[in-house]
Amino acid sequence: METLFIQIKTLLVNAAALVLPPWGVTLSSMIISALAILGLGPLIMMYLTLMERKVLARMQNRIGPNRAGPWGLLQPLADGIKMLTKEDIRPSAADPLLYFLAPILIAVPALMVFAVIPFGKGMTAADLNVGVLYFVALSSTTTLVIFMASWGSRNKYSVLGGMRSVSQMISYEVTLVISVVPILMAAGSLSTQTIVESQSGRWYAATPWGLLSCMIFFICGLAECNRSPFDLPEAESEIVAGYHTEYSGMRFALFYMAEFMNVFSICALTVTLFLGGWQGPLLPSWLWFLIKTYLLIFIVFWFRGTLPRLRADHLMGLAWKFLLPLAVMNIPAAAMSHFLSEPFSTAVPLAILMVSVAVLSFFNKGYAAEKRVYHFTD
Amino acid sequence: MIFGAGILKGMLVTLRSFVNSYFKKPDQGGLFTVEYPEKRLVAKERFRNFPFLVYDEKPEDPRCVACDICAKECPPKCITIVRDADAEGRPLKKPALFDIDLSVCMNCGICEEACPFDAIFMDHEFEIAGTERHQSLLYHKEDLLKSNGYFRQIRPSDAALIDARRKEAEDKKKAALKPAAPPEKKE
Amino acid sequence: MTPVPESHYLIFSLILFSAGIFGALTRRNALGVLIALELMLNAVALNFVIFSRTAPEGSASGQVSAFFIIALAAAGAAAGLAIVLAVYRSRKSIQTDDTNLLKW
Amino acid sequence: MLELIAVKGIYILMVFAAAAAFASSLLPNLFHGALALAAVLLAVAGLYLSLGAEFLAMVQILVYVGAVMTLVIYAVMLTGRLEETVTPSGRIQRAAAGVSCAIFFVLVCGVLLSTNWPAAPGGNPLPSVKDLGIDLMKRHVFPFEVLGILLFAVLIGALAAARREKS
Repeated sequence: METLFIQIKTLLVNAAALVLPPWGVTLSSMIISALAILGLGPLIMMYLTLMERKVLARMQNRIGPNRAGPWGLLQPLADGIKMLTKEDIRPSAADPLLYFLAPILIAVPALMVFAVIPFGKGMTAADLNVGVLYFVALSSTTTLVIFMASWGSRNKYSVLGGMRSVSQMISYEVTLVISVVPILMAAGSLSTQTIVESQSGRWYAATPWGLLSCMIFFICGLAECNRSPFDLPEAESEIVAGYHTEYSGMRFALFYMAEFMNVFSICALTVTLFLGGWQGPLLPSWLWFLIKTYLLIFIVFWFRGTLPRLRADHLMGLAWKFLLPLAVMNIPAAAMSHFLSEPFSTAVPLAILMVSVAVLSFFNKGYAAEKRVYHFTD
Repeated sequence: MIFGAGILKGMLVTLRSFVNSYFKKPDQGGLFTVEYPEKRLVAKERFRNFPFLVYDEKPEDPRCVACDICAKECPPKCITIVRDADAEGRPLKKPALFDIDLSVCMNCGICEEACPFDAIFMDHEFEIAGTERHQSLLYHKEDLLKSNGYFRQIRPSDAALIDARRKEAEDKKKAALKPAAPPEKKE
Repeated sequence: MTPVPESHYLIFSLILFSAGIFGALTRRNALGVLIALELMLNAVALNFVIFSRTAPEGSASGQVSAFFIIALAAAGAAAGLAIVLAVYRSRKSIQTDDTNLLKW
Repeated sequence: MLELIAVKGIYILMVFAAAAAFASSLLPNLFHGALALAAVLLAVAGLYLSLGAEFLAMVQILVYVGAVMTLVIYAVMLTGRLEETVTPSGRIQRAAAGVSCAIFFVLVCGVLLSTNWPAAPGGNPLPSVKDLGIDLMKRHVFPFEVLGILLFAVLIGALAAARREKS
């Protein structure tokens, strides 16, 4: 079980070795990994849509999709067929090239980041030694594609959504990168596989600085993939659907797919960096990884089911005035824990972080909601 | 007063309803969805949808006497009645044609209230979708006629009341059969 | 590791640089000039990386210089865009021909 | 064989990047020009990878494509109207610029090809990310700090310049 997927791959590569020259075997090994990822992406997206609808429904005391197949398991397929057969509309004023390219290009980084995610022991498609940076760099290119989509479809709602999306992504990206720094310092590597291996003793989320880092990273990740409560770019009550207002059918499905794959990859990276990746007792490593990732995805949907959308100035305020200083303060805290011995290595970072949270909360008091007085209750 | 306490509180609410939806009964905060085509809620007795005609023994003799009161009272004017006549052309006390256009009917129940002969009542039937827009929703006498037994079944307490009243009137009529003028039913 | 000869890389970066010069000379839009400048800066950074592979100074220095160039380009872009926005706000145009006053 | 494919890939990347570079200078629509520049930057990041500079390639994508290009496009969208961001330039200006570019290209090309570049024997070993970090923090720490101050100054300067004056 442990090496199930690796064995399958070896089997395929060995089969290829019978007919192909040595260089072809290397190539086919790469292609098998790539195809696995390419197949995984849409599959993940399809079943995340179902999971989201189910979870949200249960939180609202509904049942959710249950018509197509048992427990609605065929619902994603039905949706896919619907999307495929829908009319493909192109606004006459749209920029043809940009409008055509944007949905394709948005899926590319979303799929490419899967290459560095360690799905299990030795199950990283490409164990780059700059893995984390690769992830962040590729997901940052999404902003350009969103610009292409919003500007290319010549719709004011698209442009508004694109502007919102980009300003939000830029703001949170800074915090996202800084929040990873303590982990990189502790692991001494940018490779995701090494980071997971360095957590064999203790998860980084089990340390005060790691926990804070994890929370900041997760919140910023949510904002990066425009998930609720940071879904201002797609705020349907204000700007229709944001940058994909003008898209329909399969093009829209590609945007949707990219969004869900981003959710998955952010959760997977959070697991990799902070929650011990595929480390875990008894069960096979890839199963542990998937369990942890899906728990985090559940939390994402849970947020969606609970929290209302942030106001634009609160969104920016949260990033720049609270999370960013906190992430910066986290770096010296993590360094302290590295250089101090045991009782202090937890206590001192904890003290630093608590003081900084208190100070930041004090300075951000203006954002706190006023205590409401309900005149006609009680 | 702790930072984010409100968020945690809200998260707990949704988590509770998520968990309850799997493990609790509807009255304890669980799912109260009834999956309609397979399961259905029992309709309340006074639930009213579209009207139907009642007959006592056989469909050829409906209670309806084609008095046209319901057709006149009907706010959207969806009832059409043509009185039947015998071979010599004398009018009979029963309808030759009784059509209700259910696409026009607004389920108000005024016909039921207006009928002095307890002949028209509101039905519980609501699944009347058809593949065609005009003819499938135009119900004729044959479609509308249902037995008193059916009426007792869907609205037992109303049926008991009405049956008792009718029986009383019948008895009175029988008792007064010797005097010349049969007493008309009042109200 | 790279079987592509260095000179090909160099000529490629020269092409980038020439394209950048052409853009900087012909664009009338201040942002267009900025885009061309970024192109030129990138060509230079590429040159540093190319030379870092063979130069006797050691390989890290070249990459670090390229790193500095990238950071400088980011700084330049940020400052330039702020200026462009300020100019646009006061003159309602970002044509370089229109910014002909030394003082506002 | 794999190496041959890789070499072909590098040349294709170069041709693509060169075409995109000219597009970014020539396209009348500034938005398209900016996107072409983004394509150039991505292709150059690919070339960095081919030269073994992985860290730099990632920084290039992160900083250039993710941040600088986004800023530029943001500015294009803010300053131009939605319909047209086209700005023509004079024919004579174009011709003069083209000629001077061509002359520059030919001259520098000649210099490039005729110079015998000093080379470390056998080429330098590829620096790891750790080497880069150590180099940055030891040998180049002064420029690094100056760069930090510069970025800080730019941050404040940009805020001050772009800020709307209260009226």
